[in-house]
Parts: sequence; structure tokens; C-alpha cells
Amino acid sequence: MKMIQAIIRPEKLDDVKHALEEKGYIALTVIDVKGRGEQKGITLQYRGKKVEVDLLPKVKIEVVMKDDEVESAIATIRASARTGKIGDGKIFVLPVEMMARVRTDEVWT
Amino acid sequence: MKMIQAIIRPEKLDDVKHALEEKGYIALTVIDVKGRGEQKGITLQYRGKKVEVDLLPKVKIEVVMKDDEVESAIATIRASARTGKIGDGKIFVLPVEMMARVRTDEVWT
Amino acid sequence: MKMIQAIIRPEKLDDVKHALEEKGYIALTVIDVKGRGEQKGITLQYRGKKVEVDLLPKVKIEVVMKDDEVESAIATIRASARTGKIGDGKIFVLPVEMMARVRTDEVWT
Amino acid sequence: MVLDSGDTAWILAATALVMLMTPGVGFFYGGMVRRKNVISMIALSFIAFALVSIQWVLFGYSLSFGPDISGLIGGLGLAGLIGVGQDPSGTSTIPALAFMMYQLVFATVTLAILTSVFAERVKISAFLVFGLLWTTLVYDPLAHWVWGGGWLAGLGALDFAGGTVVHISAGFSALAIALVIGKRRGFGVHTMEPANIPMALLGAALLWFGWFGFNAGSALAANGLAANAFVVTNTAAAAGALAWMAASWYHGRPASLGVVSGAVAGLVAITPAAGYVTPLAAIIIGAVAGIFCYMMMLLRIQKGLDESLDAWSIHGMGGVWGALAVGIFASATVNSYTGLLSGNVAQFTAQIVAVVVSVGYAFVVSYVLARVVDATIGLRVTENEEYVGLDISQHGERTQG
Amino acid sequence: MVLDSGDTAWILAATALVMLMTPGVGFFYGGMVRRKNVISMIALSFIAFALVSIQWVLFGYSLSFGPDISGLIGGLGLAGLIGVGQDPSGTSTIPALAFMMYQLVFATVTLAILTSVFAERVKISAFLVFGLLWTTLVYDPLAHWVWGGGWLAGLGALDFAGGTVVHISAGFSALAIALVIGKRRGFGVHTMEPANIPMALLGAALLWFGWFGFNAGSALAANGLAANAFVVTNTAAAAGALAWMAASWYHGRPASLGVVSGAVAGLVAITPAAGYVTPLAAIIIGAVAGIFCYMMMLLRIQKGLDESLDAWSIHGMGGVWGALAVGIFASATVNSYTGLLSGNVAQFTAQIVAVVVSVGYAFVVSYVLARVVDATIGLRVTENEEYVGLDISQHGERTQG
Amino acid sequence: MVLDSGDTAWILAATALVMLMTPGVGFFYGGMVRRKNVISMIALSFIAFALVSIQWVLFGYSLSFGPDISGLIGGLGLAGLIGVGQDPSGTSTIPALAFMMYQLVFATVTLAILTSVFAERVKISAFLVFGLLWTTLVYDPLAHWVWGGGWLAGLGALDFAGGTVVHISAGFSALAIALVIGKRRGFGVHTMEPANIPMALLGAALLWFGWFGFNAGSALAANGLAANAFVVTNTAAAAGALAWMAASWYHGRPASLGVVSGAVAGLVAITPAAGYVTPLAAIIIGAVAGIFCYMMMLLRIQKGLDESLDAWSIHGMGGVWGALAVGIFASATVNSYTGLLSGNVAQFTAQIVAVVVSVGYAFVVSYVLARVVDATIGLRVTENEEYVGLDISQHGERTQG
Ligand SMILES: Nc1ncnc2c1ncn2[C@@H]1O[C@H](COP(=O)(O)OP(=O)(O)O)[C@@H](O)[C@H]1O
Ligand SMILES: Nc1ncnc2c1ncn2[C@@H]1O[C@H](COP(=O)(O)OP(=O)(O)O)[C@@H](O)[C@H]1O
Ligand SMILES: Nc1ncnc2c1ncn2[C@@H]1O[C@H](COP(=O)(O)OP(=O)(O)O)[C@@H](O)[C@H]1O
Repeated sequence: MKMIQAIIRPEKLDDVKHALEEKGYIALTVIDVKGRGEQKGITLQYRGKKVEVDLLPKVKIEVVMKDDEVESAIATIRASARTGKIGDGKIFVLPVEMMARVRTDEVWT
Repeated sequence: MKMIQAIIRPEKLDDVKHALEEKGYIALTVIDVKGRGEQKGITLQYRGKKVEVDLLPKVKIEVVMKDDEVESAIATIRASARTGKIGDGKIFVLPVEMMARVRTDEVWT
Repeated sequence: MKMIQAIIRPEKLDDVKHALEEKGYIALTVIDVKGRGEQKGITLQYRGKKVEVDLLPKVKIEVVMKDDEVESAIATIRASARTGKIGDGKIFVLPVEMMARVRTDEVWT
Repeated sequence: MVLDSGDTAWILAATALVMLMTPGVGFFYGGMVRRKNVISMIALSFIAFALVSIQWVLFGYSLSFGPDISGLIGGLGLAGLIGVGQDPSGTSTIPALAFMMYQLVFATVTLAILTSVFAERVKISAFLVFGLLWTTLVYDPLAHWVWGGGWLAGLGALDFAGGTVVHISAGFSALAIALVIGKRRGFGVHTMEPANIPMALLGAALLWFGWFGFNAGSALAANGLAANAFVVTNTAAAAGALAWMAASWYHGRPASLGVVSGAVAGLVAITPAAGYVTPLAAIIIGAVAGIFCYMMMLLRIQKGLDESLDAWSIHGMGGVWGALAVGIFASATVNSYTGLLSGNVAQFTAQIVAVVVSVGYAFVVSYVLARVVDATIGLRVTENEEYVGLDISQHGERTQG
Repeated sequence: MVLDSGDTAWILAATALVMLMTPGVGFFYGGMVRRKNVISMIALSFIAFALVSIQWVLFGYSLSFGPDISGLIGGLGLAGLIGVGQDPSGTSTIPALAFMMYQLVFATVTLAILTSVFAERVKISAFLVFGLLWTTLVYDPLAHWVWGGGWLAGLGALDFAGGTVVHISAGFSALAIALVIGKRRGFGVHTMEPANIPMALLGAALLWFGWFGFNAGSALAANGLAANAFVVTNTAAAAGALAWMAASWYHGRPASLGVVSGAVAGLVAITPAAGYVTPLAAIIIGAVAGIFCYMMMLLRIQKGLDESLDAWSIHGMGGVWGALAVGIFASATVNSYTGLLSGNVAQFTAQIVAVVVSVGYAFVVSYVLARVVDATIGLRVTENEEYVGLDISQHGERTQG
Repeated sequence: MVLDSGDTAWILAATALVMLMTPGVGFFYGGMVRRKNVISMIALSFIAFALVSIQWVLFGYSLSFGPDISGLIGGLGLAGLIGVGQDPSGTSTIPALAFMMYQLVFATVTLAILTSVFAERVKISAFLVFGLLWTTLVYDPLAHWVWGGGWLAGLGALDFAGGTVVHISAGFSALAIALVIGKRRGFGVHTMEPANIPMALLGAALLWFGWFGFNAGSALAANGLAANAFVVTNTAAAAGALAWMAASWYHGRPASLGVVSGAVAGLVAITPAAGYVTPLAAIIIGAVAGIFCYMMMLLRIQKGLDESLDAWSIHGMGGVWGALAVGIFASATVNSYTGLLSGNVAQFTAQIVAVVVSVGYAFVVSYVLARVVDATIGLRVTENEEYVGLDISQHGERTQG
């Protein structure tokens, strides 16, 4: 199994959630994070002073899925989270060795 | 080493913490998250209107441990976090290649 | 690729951020967490009553990088986050199978 | 009598102060529930305020202060405020409308106090129906009996600013309702951490502030008696705060919520006494209230009773203590009444009667009303709605991270 | 006339109450914007307060209440408050300085209401310049026309506490500015979740509380008329709250923000009428305001207009309804004026004229001012600054997790 | 003299306003500390309020306003408020109890201001002991010297509402204590981000609101002088806010905390002057205060002094400037006193003496007291407790995510 971690713009969360839902990825976990991108954040020109604001609010979505679902899930997230402007975010894929349900004794590997 | 990520009900955090402690798993990290389960959350029947509330507050516990401890830790979390109702949560096991302590130069692999 | 997860003292975040930046690790994600260390937290002696406060605020930094950068990044975090007192934190290294950018179609493996 | 602009100025200001107590209760309670019910808790206080404001204008004031019918209830002669005018009536020096308005804010805050027992589990619709019935059938008659020329005042019981009408009635009604509505799911099992203690402290600050209008305004004039009420109010609050703080410190650590709960306990206890006792007596009344209500709270928790935000232990029992305290400490140096300490047993007996009557009436009628509403439209939300929280399930809103 | 200490006491207290409305607007609005702009929104209210406070002392009061020049504007005879003394002037029973101060807090809160349309996108520097121009060129003339001896009062239009001067002027100015400043980026596309609903409720509580000073203080005395204004103010607010709650419940769930928005709508509508109508009329005025403003808000959203915090639909349209309502419900049992229901068509016509004039004047002048400021220094922050939020980009501060 | 209901109404209302300043300080300070100490900071203000309320009733009032003993201190003749009655005493027109109560809320807010220097590191027990000693040995004598018939008033120094007694004494005491209690761990090393800026803004709003009671109430009557005090108070606050905003803007961005800090600086500075200067002078006094206190704050930070929430730079130095400003701007058009600008050098000299005396007395006695308490029970919590935060370690409570 794999865990997809997608870091996206907070205002895109609803779109991504719905897009994933339509493709059948219902279960997911959402975390509020702050992030600094490769652009080193945003430079404000303020009264002659440059100010770096380098940690911006982002949202992280974690979804655990079967290996063969990863590609389509990434495509879905990309399509729904993209604005084309700097700061759209990143997607990471991590290996997951096992998943267990708390409510029952089910286990997936 | 492995990292166990358990997503549980917030009100079960204390129970899980104590259960883990008794088994010797002291160190852990706790994160407030929001989650949507496979049941697509909860459907409220409100004045004839169906309302989906699909992101509910959850708590994520992360514990890094040796490979051979994983099984008993999962059992402990399951036992202490279970209510038997939908929304009890999931446990994921991820591989960890290395752990280092900040305070000293110790390293575990 | 690897994901470094470093759990550090909140008041050290600025130092670590700057240290990483100087070494060229600009992109990172920061999460507010609470943690219990191996010392089982702090014991307060209060009017003859011992009180355990076992979940303290911590900050988690996540950085995804190429395999060969891991070592220097860990050294950087260690150097900048260390106070030498209990509670300085831990660093975990997790394997990452793929990284994708949302804004473009770039992919790293 | 002729209108006095100074007295009127004070009553208008005092009315505004008391008005602020209703959202004050909302914030005080709202900070102490779990995050998913904060908005609901505050909203209940606003809804209580709006609901009673209209009820009072339409017929509540008339039931309470209209022409007396056999000592039991006011007639409908003042319904819709017809005949409540801009001039003072009787021996009053303030506009009749100002008196009406001052009484209105008492009625609203009483229902707001009662929301304690509905916390985190009530359906709004049920609260609206129950609230309307309760203020009409419990509050209005009690107000008439004590202040509106009814039979209880006739027995000689003293209640300066509402110990029986407001605090005992809200507190013991909450107790009765608690038996009907039942515990919150998870009560006694999971920790239910207060969502926002600073918000609760803000609510407490607004309550303390507004209480000056509540008690000192009850002199209905800007005079020496008002000043006395003002002083003893503050003194009892401070003594209650320090006493509860000390008692809880003894058991562990002095929580800020303990400090302000003690202040509220002191404020409740001094309410019926504010126009009759000296500042030194106020120290005793407040300090006893702080410790006594703290113990009552522990008792409630130990009994597993989920009267969630302690309207009973603080307002109910604090009100009982305060009503009795009038009968003990009333002093002729303050007003023309005396208590037990001056050898006046009759006053003390009258106070006991007033306590028993208001406790009994509030408890019984509230219990019946709660059963009726629960049996018809149902008091509680569903299990799922309770789990999600009332903010989302009742209001479609939530408090962010 | 000779100074009356009771009247003075009430006006001083009422002035303090109205003063609190300005930060009240700040918290009300601040709770409804996104987290990254909460501080900015509150700060705008403080800045509006400070700015107008100084402007008013230096020349604003004189423009509004100074010696009349052809009914159009006040002269500079009272600039710097030279000649505004500690004694009452004319038929007043309060110090001239107290009257001046009472009027000052009206001017400040009006600019604070206007910040609605600047939410989450205005440059502070632009707000300072615009605010100074607006209060001088829109507020001061209107205040003069209606209260300072200007031509509008001469037509017989009634405005007890500022329906036209305060609410219509702020609301329709906001509408005009919305057309110039444009939508927030993402408006209508992303959900913009309110950052802190309890904070908005706190703001609403402060507004309701302060409004007693606003309306009942406008009697300029502690008398029966003040009491009437106090009562109808509260009644209309409660009716508005319940009406908006019911209307929004019908469409889904009764949000707490709906309850308080309805209360504010009721408060706005009763403002011009507070000294002329009965409590029963206030129920109608408030209830209609609650439903009407709710519908106007839906209309605004449907039109895709980002007048962000509804100064227009609540203050503007609520103010219009209130001004007309005076012409309908004014009753001789309250004051010496009558309305349509008593067969007085002239009053209703006068009200229509006042509405049309103030709507037109506020809209046109504000539109021109906004264009001028936008063309010169620019009203909006850059796209990046807007994305980061005004808290960080304008103030270098932020609200923590 | 005979009781005046209007004056009494105003003083009762003003007392309530000033009372709200104490939790106002709590929220102002509480929003500026780190999240783990927010509750502690607010709790300190409540504890200060309760503690001083009881001390004042028992003997503090008597020490300050009791029968004078050689100009140095009041006797215990009024201890327990025996003999402080409902009637006015002397030339007063308000109940003696109302005067006592009005003075009480001044004593409480002074200790609350002082909590600045204890922020994030004080043991509650130590604060209780220190607070009791401080209010008795520093505040009460100073209040006697200036207002209670003591020697300082005899020298002709003017202090309308407490520039020396309240602000200089709290500010310079904080400075002295800072030297004893030491820096917070990590001060100057880690960034210490304010936990909740909107909460600090709320505190500031309550302060500004309450300050009208503080200054305009000090006229002890609802008259023209009160109106003047009201106006100049607001004017100086606004000028201070704009001045600090401008100064900090020049150095970067105009933080909202800067705006309200400037307002507080202006309020402090106008406090001793409120009954003696004109509105135009108030603009100068406030603006200078805003810039001067801002510079003093920068100086303090540069010196590495952890007087954490700037009681010294704002209240202490603002108080010094205000006390001197009376000697400069006092104008016969306002009251019967004149200052330097009217050629009265004597007044200015008297003001300097009052400043020097109160600075010296407060600093020295506070320093000694702090040393004594530190040496006996210890002022600070342990390192671990400080790291965990006072909310958990002192109160067993916390502010949630
Ligand atoms: N290498 C990385 N490791 C961890 N987090 C990252 C990394 N790269 C990006 N992120 C996260 O993704 C967010 C968006 O990245 P950014 O580089 O601004 O977007 P873009 O890819 O469009 O340039 C960052 O704020 C950060 O939280
Ligand atoms: N595949 C998944 N990926 C990520 N998070 C998940 C996944 N499945 C469940 N979760 C998390 O676990 C929580 C509980 O899951 P849920 O399915 O409601 O419980 P149950 O297993 O009892 O049905 C969810 O809210 C979500 O946060
Ligand atoms: N095995 C672990 N699994 C998950 N989190 C851990 C683990 N060990 C430490 N942590 C995190 O690191 C933080 C600091 O650890 P701690 O043991 O107190 O530091 P130190 O290594 O200096 O003793 C903890 O609060 C916890 O959040």
C-alpha cells in the first residue's frame, strides 16, 4: 500500500476532496500545516523594506491506498489543486507496510 | 524501525496514551487532524434537508519503534481505542530507515 | 528520496529554518504537534502533589530530499536545534518513492 | 411621583449593564463546553435574550407586574405594554417604561443561566418551546409573588435583587431538567476539556461588571442604598473568588475557572442581600458562598449528575445561602430590616419559607415541563448530532482550529 | 438652560456605550473574515476611531454643528472646539462639550461600519486618506443637513438617532465603493470560512449593548422619551433576531451569525424611529427588518457583489426601511409626530425625500472619492499581499493557530 | 452637602467602567504573552482585583482616606468601612460609600497594571504576598499623599485622575521589580510571539472604554468638568494611537498592537491632566506620549530589560510626561489652575516635585519588597514550570489549539 501526502492551498481543499470522492477515494485525513516553498515564500516590498514571509498556511491531505491506485489519485489531485501559480504544492508517495482498522480486526498489507 | 500512525477518536486519546505507557511505549507524538472515513462521514437529517458533515476532528498518534514491537503496539492501540462504532479509525505502519536523537549524537537504524 | 521528519522545540523553529536555508534546504513543511518524550515529560512538585504534564507542544518539520542529502541535513538540524536538555527531540528518516509538483507535471523519484 | 433624571440615568445605565450579562453567561458557558459546542452555547444565550424580550413585551411583564389576581399572578392589563408609559407610576421616580425594561433584562438572564443544563445536547426547537413555557410558567409567577405584589412578599420575605426569582429558580429548574434530559454521552468517561478558558474568563468579567447594574440598580434610584448594594456586591464577589481559590488550591491547584466561579458564587449569594447587609457581612456571605458552592459542585460531580455548567450548585445553592443570609445578617444600619444576628427570628423564618416555596415551585414545574417537551418534540438531538456537535448539527457553523 | 446632572450623567454613560460600538464593529467584522485578515479588520475600526476623533475635534464638529451656512454646511466657528464649553448651550441641559463628544462617537462608528467593503483587500494608507475625505465630505454635510440646522431637517424629515446620517450613508457608500474596489480574489470561487464566529458574536453583543446609548442617548436627557427609545430598541433587535433566524431556518439551519445579523438589522431599522414609535410597532419594524435585510443579503450574494460584510444590505437597506417606518408608525402617544397609520401622508413623503437624498448623496460622493483615491494612491493591496493576508502584509502581525 | 442623584448616577456608572479596566488589563496583557501563559496572565488580573477589593474594605481605604496622621498616612478610623455611610460627607454630593468604591477600583487596576513585570514567571503565592504588601505599602501611602489630605497635595501638585498614584507608581515599581525578578528564560534569544493579538485588542478596547470612567469620573460629579475630562481623554488617546502608528510605520509596518499601545500611552498621559487642559492641548499631550513611550519601549528592549509588557515605558514614562504636561498646559479656561504656558512656573515645579517623589518612593519601596519576597518565598517558578508555562504549572489549565 502507499500513502499519498499532498500539500495544497487551503482554499483548494474542497475541490480536491470532491474530486477524490468522485474517483472513489473517500477516506482521507487532513492536517493544517505551514509551508515554505522552493520560491522561499513571498517577498513584500513595504515602505522600502523587503520583508520575507516564508511560512504560509497550507493543507496536507493524507490518503492510504492500494499501489495501483496511486497514479490515478495523483492525477486527480493535480487536476483539482492546480492554479498554475507558485505555491500550488507538492505530492509525496510513501510506502505503507500495513493498514489495520481499529473498529474490527481487519488488516490490509 | 517502523512508524505506527494511528488515527483515533479525540476522546480516546487519554485511554490510548495510558495503554501504550503501560506497555512501555512512552515516547509518542500527537497531531490534531480532521478525517473523512469510508462511511463518508455522518449524514444529518435536518428539517428535510440532508447535510453531509464529512470532516470530523480526529487525533493522530505517531510512534516510532523497533520492528518486533509493532504487533503488540497495534494490539494495544486497537484494544484501547475501540468503541465498536463507525469512526474508530485506522492504523498505518510505515517503514523508518533511521532515527536520530537531537540532544546527543545517538542514531538507531 | 527521503523524508526527514524532525520533532523539535517550538522556540528553536526559527534557528532550524535559517540553518536549513543556509544549506540550501528551502522547501519544508511545518506542523504543530504535541509530544511525550522518553522522560515521560515533566514532573511538577506542586503543594506536595506530583503532577505529570506529559504532552508538551513541539514542532514537526518535514523535508523531502534526495538520498545523498540526508546526512548533511540531519547534521544541520541537530546543530541548530540542540540545547542539550531533555526534550530536544527526535529525527526520523522515511523512504519516499516519488515526489510530484502540483503546479507542473514534474515528477521526481 | 415626579421623574428624577439622576435616578432615571442610573436605571438606564444599570439596564444596559444587566443586558450585557446575558451574552456574558453565553461566553462564560461557551468557554467551558467542548469546542464543537461553543457557538451553540453562546447562541442559546442570544436566543434566550431575543425570545424573552418579545415574550416580556407581549405578556410576560403583565403576568409579573400587571394588576394582581389573588396574589397569584398579574392580569393581562399591561399586555403589549399598553398603558406602560413614559411617566413614573406610583411612588417611583423613573419612567414606567424604564422599570419595565429593567425587569426585562432580569427575565432574560434567568433563562440564559438555565441553558447550563441544556449544554451540548439540546435541540434548538425544543429549547425555544421549553424556554417560552418556562419563562411564562415559572419565572413570571415567581416574579409576581416576590416583586409584583404577590403572596410571597406578603409573608415578609426579603429579596433585594433576585436571589429567589432569578437564582434559585434557574438553579433548581436546572436540577430538575437534568433528571429528564440525561447526561451528555461520554460524561464521566471521557475528559471533556473546556474549549476556551479565556472566553470563559471574559464571560465572567462581563458578569461581574453587569452585576453592579443588577444589584445596585435594584435600589431603583441613584442613592446611598444603591451605593451600599454596589459595595457589598463587589466585596462578596471578591471574597467568593478568594475562598473558592483557596479551597481548590487545597485540593490541588487554583484554577482560574475556580477563581471566577467563586466570584459568581459570591455575586449570587449577595444578590438577595445587597440592600440589607454591611460590607463586613458581605465578606462572610461571599466567602461562605465560595466554599459552599465549591463543595456542592464536587458533590454534584460525585453523584454523576450532568447539570453541566453548574447552574444548580452555584446559582441554586448560592441563591439558597444568600436568601438565608439575608435573614441572618440584615442590619438596621443599612436598611430598615434586621436578621437573626439582631435577634429577629421572624425574618429568618420568612426567608426559609421563601426558599422552600421557590425551590419547590421551580423544581416541580420545570420537571413537568421538561417531561412534556421531551415526550412531545424531544429535548435532545440524536446521538450522531451530539457526536458531531451542536455547532454543526444545529447551526451549520463551527469554530475554526 | 441650566445644566441637569441626571441628564449629563446619562449622556456621559451613553457616550461611553456608543464608543464601545466601534471596536464592537471591529470584532463583529473581524470574526467574519478569513483568519489571515482578522487583525486587520479589527485594526481598521481602531484606526477609524482615532482618525475621526481628531478630525472631529479639529473641524468635523464645526462643519456639522457650527454656524449654519445656507443650510448646506456648518462654518468653522467651532473649529478646534474653541467656544465649545462646559456649560449647556441653547435649550440643552448638558454641557456643550458632552454634546460634542456624544456626536463624535456617532461619526466614528459610521466610518467603522463602512470598513465592511474594504475587508481583506484595502491598503491602510488608502484607508486613512479615504476615511478622512469621506467623513469630511459625506458624513459631516449629512449630519449638518439632518441635525445641524441644515436644509433636510427643514423639510420635516425625522431621524431620531441616525438612520440616514449613519446607516444609509455608510451602507450606500459601501455599495458605491464595492463597485470601485472590486471583489476579493477568490470571491464566489473558494469558500471563505469565517475565522472566528464567537468573536463575531462578541462584537454583536457589544453592538447591542452600545446601541442603547446610541438610541436612548439621542433623547439627550434621562427622561421618558429615553426610556421609550431604550425599550423599542431592544424590542426591534429581538424581533429582528427571531425573524432572521426563522427565515434562514426555513432555508436550512439557523446560524448564530443569522441571529445576530437579524438583531443588527432590527437595531438599524429602529434607529431613526426610536423616539417616535411604540413597542408593538417596534416588533413589526424589527421583524420586517430581519427578513428584508436577509433577503437583501441573498440578493447581493446572488448578484456576485462583494460588499463583503453587508454594510449595504443591513445598514443601508435596514436604514431605508427604518426611515420609511418612521413615516408609517410614528405615533402621537410617544412623541408629537404622527405617520401614515395616523393618516399623516406628509410625514411619509418627507421621509421618502430624506431617504432619496441621503442615498443619492452618499452613493455619488463616495463613488467619486473611491475613484479618485484608487486612481491616485490605489485602494487595494497587491495580489501577493492579498494572498498572504493583510495581517502580515499591512501590520506584520498574525493570529496564531 | 446633600446627595445629588445625577452625580451619584454618574459615579456609579463610572465605577463600573473603571472596574472593567482590571480584566481589560488582563486581556490586553494576556494576548501579548505566549500561549502557555495566557490564562495565567488574565488570572493575575482577577486575583489582583479580588485581593485589593478585600484589602481596601478592611483597611486600605482607611490608610488612604482615613483621618490624616501627619500628612503621611490615614489612620484606621475607617477600617472595615465602619463609619463610611450612605450619605455624602463634607462637600461631596455622592454617598461616602460610592466615593470609597470609586477609589477601590483605582487601587485594583493599579496592581493589575503591575502584573506586567511578573508575566510568564511569577509564582501565584508570591504574587499574592507581594501584591498585598505592595498595595498597602506603596499604593495606599501615595494615594493618601496626593488625594487623602497628605503632604504632596499640600505642595500644590495637581493630579486629576491618578498620573502619579496609579501610573507612575505602577510603572516605576515594575521597573524596580524587573531588576529583581530577572528576565524570562529565552528573552532576547527566542522570538516570543504574542499568543492572541485580537485578545489584546479586546483588552485595549475595554481599557479605552473604562478610562472614560477613570478620568471623567474623577470630577466626582456629572458636570462640565467631567465632560471636559471625557473629551480630552478621548482626544489624547486618539492622538497617541495615530502618533505611535506613524512612528512605528516609519520603522516598518504599523502593527495593530502599536496603535492600541499608543492609545494607552495617550490615555496615561492625559490622566493627571484631564481636568485642567483643553482638547487642543490634549492632541499635543497624546501625540507626544505616543512617540515618547514608543521610544522608551525601544530603549527598554535595547537595554535587554525584560519589563515584559511595558508598564514602565507606557504607564511609568507616560505618567511622568502627563504629570509634567499638567504643569505646562493647565489652562484657566478649563479649571482654576494654570501652567507654564500661562507663565505659572510654580505649578511646573510642583509637578516636578510630585514626579520625583512618586518615582523615588515607588521604585525604592518596590525594590525592597521584591528583594524581601524573593529571598523568603521566592518570586519565580522553577525552570521546568516556566518551560511548561504558568497555565499548566500554576493553574492546571491550558488554552486549547
Ligand atoms: N521538499 C519539500 N519537502 C517538504 N515540503 C515541501 C517540499 N517542497 C514543497 N513542500 C511543501 O509544499 C508547499 C508548496 O510548495 P511550493 O514550492 O511553494 O509550490 P510549487 O511547487 O508550486 O512551487 C510548501 O509550502 C511546502 O509546505
Ligand atoms: N485510507 C485512508 N487514508 C487516510 N486516512 C484514513 C483512511 N481511512 C481512514 N482514515 C482516517 O481514519 C479516520 C476514521 O476512519 P473511519 O473509516 O471513519 O473509521 P472506521 O474504520 O471505523 O470505519 C478517518 O476520519 C480518516 O481520518
Ligand atoms: N519514538 C518516538 N516516536 C514518536 N515520537 C517521538 C519518539 N521519541 C520522541 N518523539 C518525539 O520527540 C519529542 C522529544 O523527545 P524527547 O524524548 O523528549 O527528547 P530527547 O530525545 O531529548 O529526550 C517528543 O515530545 C515526541 O514528540
